[in-house]
Amino acid sequence: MKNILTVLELLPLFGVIALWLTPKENTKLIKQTAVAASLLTLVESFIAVWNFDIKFKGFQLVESYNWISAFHIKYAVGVDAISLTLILLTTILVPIVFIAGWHESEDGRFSPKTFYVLMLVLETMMIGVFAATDVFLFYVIFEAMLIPVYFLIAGYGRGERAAAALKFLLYSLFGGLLMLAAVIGIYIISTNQGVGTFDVNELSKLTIDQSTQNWLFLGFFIAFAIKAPLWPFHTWLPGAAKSATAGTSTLLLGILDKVGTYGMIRFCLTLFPGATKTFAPWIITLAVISILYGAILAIGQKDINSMIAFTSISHFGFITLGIFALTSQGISGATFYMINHGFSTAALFLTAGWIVKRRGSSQIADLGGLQRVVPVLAWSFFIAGLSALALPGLSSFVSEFLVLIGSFSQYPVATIFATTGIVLAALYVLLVVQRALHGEVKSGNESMVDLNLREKLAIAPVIALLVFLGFYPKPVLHPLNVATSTVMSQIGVTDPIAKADK
Amino acid sequence: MDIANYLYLSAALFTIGAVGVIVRRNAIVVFMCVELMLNAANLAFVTFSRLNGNLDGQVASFFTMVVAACEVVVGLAIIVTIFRSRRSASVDDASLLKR
Amino acid sequence: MLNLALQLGQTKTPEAVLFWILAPLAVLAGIGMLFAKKAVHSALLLAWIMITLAFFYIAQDALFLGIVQIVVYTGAVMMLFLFILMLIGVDSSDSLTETIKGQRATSITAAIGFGGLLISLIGRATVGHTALGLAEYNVKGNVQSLAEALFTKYVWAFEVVSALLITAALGAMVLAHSQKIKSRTLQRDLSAARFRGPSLSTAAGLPSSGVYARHNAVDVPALLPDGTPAPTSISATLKARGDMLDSKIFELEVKEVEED
Amino acid sequence: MKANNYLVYLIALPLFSAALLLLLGRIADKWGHLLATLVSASTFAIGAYEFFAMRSRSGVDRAITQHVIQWISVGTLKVDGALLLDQLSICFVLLITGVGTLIHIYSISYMEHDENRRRFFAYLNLFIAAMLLLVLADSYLSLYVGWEGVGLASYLLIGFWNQRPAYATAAKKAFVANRVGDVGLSLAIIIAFTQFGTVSFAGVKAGAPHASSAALTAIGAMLLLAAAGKSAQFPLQSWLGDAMAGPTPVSALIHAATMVTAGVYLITRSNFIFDASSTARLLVVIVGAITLLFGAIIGTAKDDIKKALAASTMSQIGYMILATGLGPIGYAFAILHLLTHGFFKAGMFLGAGSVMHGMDDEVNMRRYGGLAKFMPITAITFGFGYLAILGIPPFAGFYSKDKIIETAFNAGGNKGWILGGAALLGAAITAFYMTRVVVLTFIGAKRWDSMAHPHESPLLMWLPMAILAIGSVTSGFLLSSGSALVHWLQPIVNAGNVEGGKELMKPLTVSLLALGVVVIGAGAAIIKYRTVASEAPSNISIFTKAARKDLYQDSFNEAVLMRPGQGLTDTLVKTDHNLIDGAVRGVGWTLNTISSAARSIQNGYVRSYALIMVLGTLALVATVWLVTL
Amino acid sequence: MLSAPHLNYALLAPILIILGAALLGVLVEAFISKALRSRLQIGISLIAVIAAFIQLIRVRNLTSTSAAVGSVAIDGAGIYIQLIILALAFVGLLYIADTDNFTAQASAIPGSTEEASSIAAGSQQTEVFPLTLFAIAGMMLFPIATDLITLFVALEVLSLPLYLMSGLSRRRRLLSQEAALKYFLLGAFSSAFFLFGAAFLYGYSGSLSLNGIADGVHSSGANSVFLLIGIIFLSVGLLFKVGAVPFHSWTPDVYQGAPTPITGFMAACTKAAAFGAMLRIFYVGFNDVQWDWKPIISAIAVITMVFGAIAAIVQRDVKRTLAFSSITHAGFILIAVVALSKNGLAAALFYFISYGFATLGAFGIVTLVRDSSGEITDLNRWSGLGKRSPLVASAFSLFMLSFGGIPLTAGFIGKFSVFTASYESGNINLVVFGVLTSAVALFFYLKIVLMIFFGESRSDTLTVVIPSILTRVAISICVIVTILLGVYPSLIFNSLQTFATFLH
Repeated sequence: MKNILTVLELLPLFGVIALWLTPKENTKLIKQTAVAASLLTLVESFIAVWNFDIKFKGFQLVESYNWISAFHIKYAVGVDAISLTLILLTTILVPIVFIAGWHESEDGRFSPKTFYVLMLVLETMMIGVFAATDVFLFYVIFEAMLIPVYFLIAGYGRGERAAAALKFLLYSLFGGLLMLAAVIGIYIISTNQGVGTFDVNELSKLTIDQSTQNWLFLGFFIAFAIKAPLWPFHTWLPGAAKSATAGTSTLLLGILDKVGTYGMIRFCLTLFPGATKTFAPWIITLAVISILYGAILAIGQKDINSMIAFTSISHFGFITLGIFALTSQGISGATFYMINHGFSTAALFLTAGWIVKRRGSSQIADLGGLQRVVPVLAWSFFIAGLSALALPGLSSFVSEFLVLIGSFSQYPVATIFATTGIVLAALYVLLVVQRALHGEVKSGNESMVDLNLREKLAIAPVIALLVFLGFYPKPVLHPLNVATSTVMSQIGVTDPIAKADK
Repeated sequence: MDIANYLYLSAALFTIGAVGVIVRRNAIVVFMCVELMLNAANLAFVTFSRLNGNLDGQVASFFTMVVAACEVVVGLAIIVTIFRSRRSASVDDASLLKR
Repeated sequence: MLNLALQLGQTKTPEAVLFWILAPLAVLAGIGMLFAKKAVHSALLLAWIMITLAFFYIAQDALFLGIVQIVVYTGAVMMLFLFILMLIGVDSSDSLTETIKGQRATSITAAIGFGGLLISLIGRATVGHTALGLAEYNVKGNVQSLAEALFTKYVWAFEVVSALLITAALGAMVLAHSQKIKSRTLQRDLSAARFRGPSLSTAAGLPSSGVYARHNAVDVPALLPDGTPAPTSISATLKARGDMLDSKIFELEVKEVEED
Repeated sequence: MKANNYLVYLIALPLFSAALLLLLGRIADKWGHLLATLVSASTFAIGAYEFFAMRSRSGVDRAITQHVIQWISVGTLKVDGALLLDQLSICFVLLITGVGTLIHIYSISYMEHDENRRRFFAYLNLFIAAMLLLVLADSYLSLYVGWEGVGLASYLLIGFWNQRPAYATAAKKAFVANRVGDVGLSLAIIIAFTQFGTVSFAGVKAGAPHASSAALTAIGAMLLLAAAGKSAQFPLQSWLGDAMAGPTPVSALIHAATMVTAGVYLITRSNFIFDASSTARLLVVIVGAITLLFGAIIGTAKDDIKKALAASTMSQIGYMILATGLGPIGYAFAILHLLTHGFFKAGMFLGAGSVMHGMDDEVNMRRYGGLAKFMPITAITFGFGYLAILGIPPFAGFYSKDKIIETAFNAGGNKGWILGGAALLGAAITAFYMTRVVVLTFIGAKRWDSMAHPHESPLLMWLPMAILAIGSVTSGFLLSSGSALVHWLQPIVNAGNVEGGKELMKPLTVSLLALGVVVIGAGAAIIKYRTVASEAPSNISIFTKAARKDLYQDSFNEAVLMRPGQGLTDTLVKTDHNLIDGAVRGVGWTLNTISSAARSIQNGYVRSYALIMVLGTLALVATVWLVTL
Repeated sequence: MLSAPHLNYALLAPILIILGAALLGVLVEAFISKALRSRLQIGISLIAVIAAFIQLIRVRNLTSTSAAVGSVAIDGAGIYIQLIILALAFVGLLYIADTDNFTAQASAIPGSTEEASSIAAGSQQTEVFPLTLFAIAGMMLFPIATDLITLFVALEVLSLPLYLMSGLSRRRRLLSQEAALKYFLLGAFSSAFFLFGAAFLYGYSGSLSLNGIADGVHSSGANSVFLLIGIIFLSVGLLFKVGAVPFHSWTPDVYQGAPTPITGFMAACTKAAAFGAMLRIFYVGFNDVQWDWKPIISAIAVITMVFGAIAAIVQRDVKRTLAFSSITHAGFILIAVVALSKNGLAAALFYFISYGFATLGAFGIVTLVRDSSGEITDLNRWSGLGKRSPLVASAFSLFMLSFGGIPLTAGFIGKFSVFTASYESGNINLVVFGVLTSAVALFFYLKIVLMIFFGESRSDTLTVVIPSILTRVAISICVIVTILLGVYPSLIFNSLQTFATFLH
């Protein structure tokens, strides 16, 4: 197959067409169609993995067609291990979200059909954004992606969903606009240097003077920092997470926000190595602040969803820390962290979503004693929590530790601060576990029902993956190493040598 | 006397016209002030025509007159319409559209 | 200013005299326009300025324009203005008190600044050559030369102006002309209607003002055969103006006639 | 090295069993405990097999490794999922699986009436697996997995009855305190990697001589922090007392015999680090000495039998930590004390459990009294443990504790006097509070109310107690006869190569001295607690008050960590809302305000509009005017 | 004896076709019975626009500076702008064809019995069609005119009909007439500025043609005071037409008061025409004095963008909001003007299309949302529209997103190309301002989307009328163009690359 990635992008869209043909009233058929489409996409993504050569450095499965030739813009896609794993994360999580949130689509402002259309369109875009090797294409999807999410939050969420969605959108678009300026800037530079291209590989070969690099870097970085989100650009996240449905939150934090950190590696690092080195200490500082700040605020949250959101801010701090440590452990760890965080956040949001749905309140104070009432659900939430606190044996530990180990040699003090974050992580997870799952069964919780088979089926693969990758991360980590070494050589950095060896 | 004086006169009349537009309230007077501005421009054209030694300025001036005539027709028609519906030709009374 | 003057060249003395007499008057007239309470006065002042300008045109070798200025501008356009002024009430006078907050102060400042800067700027200009004059062009005659330019170089604009004229005409029609909605009612229809009406009291038609009354002035209502006044006999315009006498005083004293 | 071995099953079996029991749910209720016990026993069997296999080998061949999976490999960081069984770890394997199996058996009966017994056994199996991974790991990172695994198991077991808020809190407290230690472990590993480029024990050991002393001290200090967290050492000791919220078998297994000793294991395992850094060693002995006194003092004031024992555990581990800081020979003695302590303390805890079992879960010793009559077996087994911990010859404690006191004195100089003195004082206090426990519980007048019907525990409960009692009696002698353990461990800790410092006192003197203080302590307790009120007296000395309050450790934590932490959290939450998000909202507000102002410009008057145009033009003209100046 | 001037009618044919159709329309008004007029007028207008379009396509590759004796320049950009104007005008005409939006009797006093009876009799003011055609002709001429006289005439030809048509609304006629008055007075005012500027340009260079002015810059030994005065005053006239701050103030009032189809037509086509002329004047006439005017226009561009975006935030009327939006977009196009490069020109041309169709679409939808008294323009009452009519709401949101420059809409490509051109020409500051303004602008576009879809629906009399077939076609065209050009802008850009040049 020649156009694996394009087919992969199009499959969800075929699902959209199929949905379009489905009668609006037949909710069940609509759901089945959507699940089928997402599963088909999953299969196709495995085909992509099958055709992927782990040892090959650079982009694979590439396709390139002229798109807007006036600006040398191409529809160019291709994957390396980083993007492929993120695509895989996407294709795995989408069906899970569908199955887990079987009824999410029903009490929205729009019809269930619209929900699945938006979701599938979002899937296409998420695949596309990771597959894009043309900066313009990336940007286009990066921005366009926000629209379906906006409607998903505002159309199907809870509480002050509209305001939250607007805030999310404005924040992201603001960042995106800054990035647009930078995208244009780098294109102009390429034009001036006689190339005139948006191709990432070509662009990374440009020679850009330091001050220009700095500005362009900032343009990209702020967009990604808002997306990721990094302190102090984070305030959109808790609201969005609080308002969105569990499935939307899962995709939003699990995948969409990864575009931010993914973009940092793919664009900030490779396009502007000089600026990266200039700004790295500052960004590391922000990352550490994010880690601690996110964790402390997570402790202080009263709403379970915004608590999860703040934990994510903390985790994104770790990812950023790893990326800008500019060591192979740091970057590999960060990329692996992205995958793990995707799964662990998914688990957290989905389980929290079930809890909230059953209880009718997302206030932690309203919960309590769930362990007795709904043991399976409680366990799922607990394991998800353990994954969030990076318990060794779960995959997030591997990545978190890699990040710390990778950053210590460059930024020991920052790393020490970051490491204290693991205590805070224990606190925020266990506090909510204690309040929600343990203790007396609070009134209002007595009649909650435990997970049904469908829900169990949805959460099982996530937990299985978390455990499996914790003990055997090699299938993911090994390809990522190859990609990491490519990135490192593009920036021109090498790992520090152990001191005692000298 | 030098020709520049005509330009000063033109500028002065133009300014007076502009001020008239700003301070007068009767729509017709306002419009007359616009006509004054056009005339000021015409004077500049004619002066420049003489200065530059070609007739283009005069031609322009001529066209201005024609155009102004058309404008007057349309403008007065509009003013009359307004007057008929509001019994007032004050431009200040026509201030429903705001903010 | 000096610089510009040197380069622009000097004009002949008579022109200077003309200028220094008329130009201040024109400016004064302009300022007068700003302060005239009645629109008509403004219009007349404007007409005066236009005529002044016509003189200047002629003085500057623009004979044709000077004539056109008087004929078209002053003659036609200004008359149109006056006509409309008549239409909407020639007596109406503007109050000159300013109602918009800050408008006047700002306006005056802006005007002084604007005019001052403009004049100061013009004073700084250099032209790079002396005034060339139009003698060469006007050899054939000013009108002929203009015509030549008009029908060769600017013929396209000239053609397009026709569109403008049509637009103007069309516009005036749209805004002023009432389309007939029903077919016009003829005399015949009117009298038919009178007789077919519910009462025959109006069948004979309305009397003119003053009929049978003690006065035959237009503001005196006619008296009906029974001696009561007929208010409908007065022009509606007078009624609207309130220029109608009370019809009561014209009523006949009806005496009781005893019947045998 | 031998290729075919069964190390992986040691971990896999209990792990699998735990997973199975948890996943199957209620289906496994009927036989879950049996499976778990069976699995535990089989791990003991494997351990025993491996032990004998090891004994049959000699020299460097004794240590074996098993490579299981390639775990993490990024850049120069290569960590294999490999297991290492050497002389040190086999001790732990046997202790863990042995005591573990006994406690499984005990629990079958002890937990009989708990509807979640299956889950309890699953946790126990999980613990066994994690603990074995901890001791079998061949690198610090793998050890970390087990390290946190036991933490998790401990958390789950402490919070086994988590419907009780206090218990849930206790579980959380334990985990968080452990996590603080984990920061140390993390940093130690990270520093080690930056220094040596590897995190395997062998690699670090090989690199240690070349590393800078600052780095080694840092690693050592961080490892100590880790050990302090896990082993409830000062200043992270406060969780252990609360951890008694868990079912008593758990206290016996995890919070007495095995998990809490992991810190001792870690330091011993890292002997090459501590050997190379005297500063790190100094820190270790300070922590050990403080904790042993600290725990002992707390123990004197506790009325809750389990808490008294927990304080004792803390104190005893203090001894071990102290020993590990005393140089090569100390490691062996620390392990020796660890093993003997494993027997007698587990036995005593089970005894306490038995008492509680018979007394309807009453834990207040002031409501006991004279129980020896009603539960003779318990009394006897507990008595053996008591004698062992007091260090009465020939009970196990005598062999191990005396060695430590002796070694402490042998540290030389003032250090020797201080440490030795502390250890001796600790012994005296230990005698006091243990005697107190025994007197309050088994001797004297009965103080329980009429509702209680004390009775002896069933076979499945007393059998393990009995076995452990036997261990309490014999283990010391067996392990130390001919310095068996010291020699056994010699390849790991280099114990034989280094001679201790100048002896301050002859061993016999120390032993006599120790016996003397023990007698004094015990005598004092007997005199003081001949009669005792069933309610704790309130007119007590400030020292007692302090001891009852755990020497204000919780108050200290609350004042120094928790309150400021909560304050910080609240402040940050407010800051986030008001300042950061406020700034964002402020932008919106500003825009709105400007917008409203802009809107008012649009006042509807055409003259104003014209004025604006004129002003605009004026600005342009002014610009030109200025430009052409 | 003069030789007859050679006008090259083939090249002027598109304009002549429109003018001819306009004349025909006037004749129709005079001689055809009322019943037939409306349909006939629609037919004539549409056919004329199509015919002119076709004729333009036929001559698209021709260039000439001598057509109309040098009064106009037939070049790629000129033809392109004309094509754009015709395309936009076509859509505009489809709205105007719904004569229900226009007063039955313009001369009747609002609220009078005469008006009522006109409405009852089904009268229509079908003069809008010839007026529209005249305006279109003026718009087509404006950007290709090369001398100041033709420019001025064209300016008036396009303006006068618009002044008139602004006052022809069927409902809220007082407002409509007021709009006409304001538009007219301010328009005439700005014309005076334009003319005054033209005089000084002539004074500086001795020529009225753009090329002559450009040559004057080279040859004249004088200082440039006259030139600068000329540029400034001429710009004021042009900036007024495009609605740039501070010459914008008519925009909201007129947009609000005028009949919505006219507003749409005016917003889309006038902007293209005026900017087309502006581009030509600055690119051809003032190219060599760019360092004098670039800072000024840049400043105005920034002020325009920022003011438009900020002022729009608190607007409560949808038409006013769109007016401020158009001001903001004028600022963006000004950035392209300042770029002063082929790419800038291409970007501007593309922007005309993307903005024009979105604007037309948006105003088209405004015509559909009504209650018994006519269009509802109060945004608060649009709240919850999405529930009532998801299709209409979606389309409107699409246009808002396109205005906001969300990728995959034409608006984004427009912004992108403008920014690119600006960046390329070194005006990075403008790009930064543009980007920041876009963010502010997004604020209110998205608020509208939010309100439409997620606002509380008020159970009042709001209805979405079933659009007439022509309106439906028009809105569909706008939607399709907005999406198509967003997804595959090469459709336009490929041709722009060959066409975006001005003849000098």
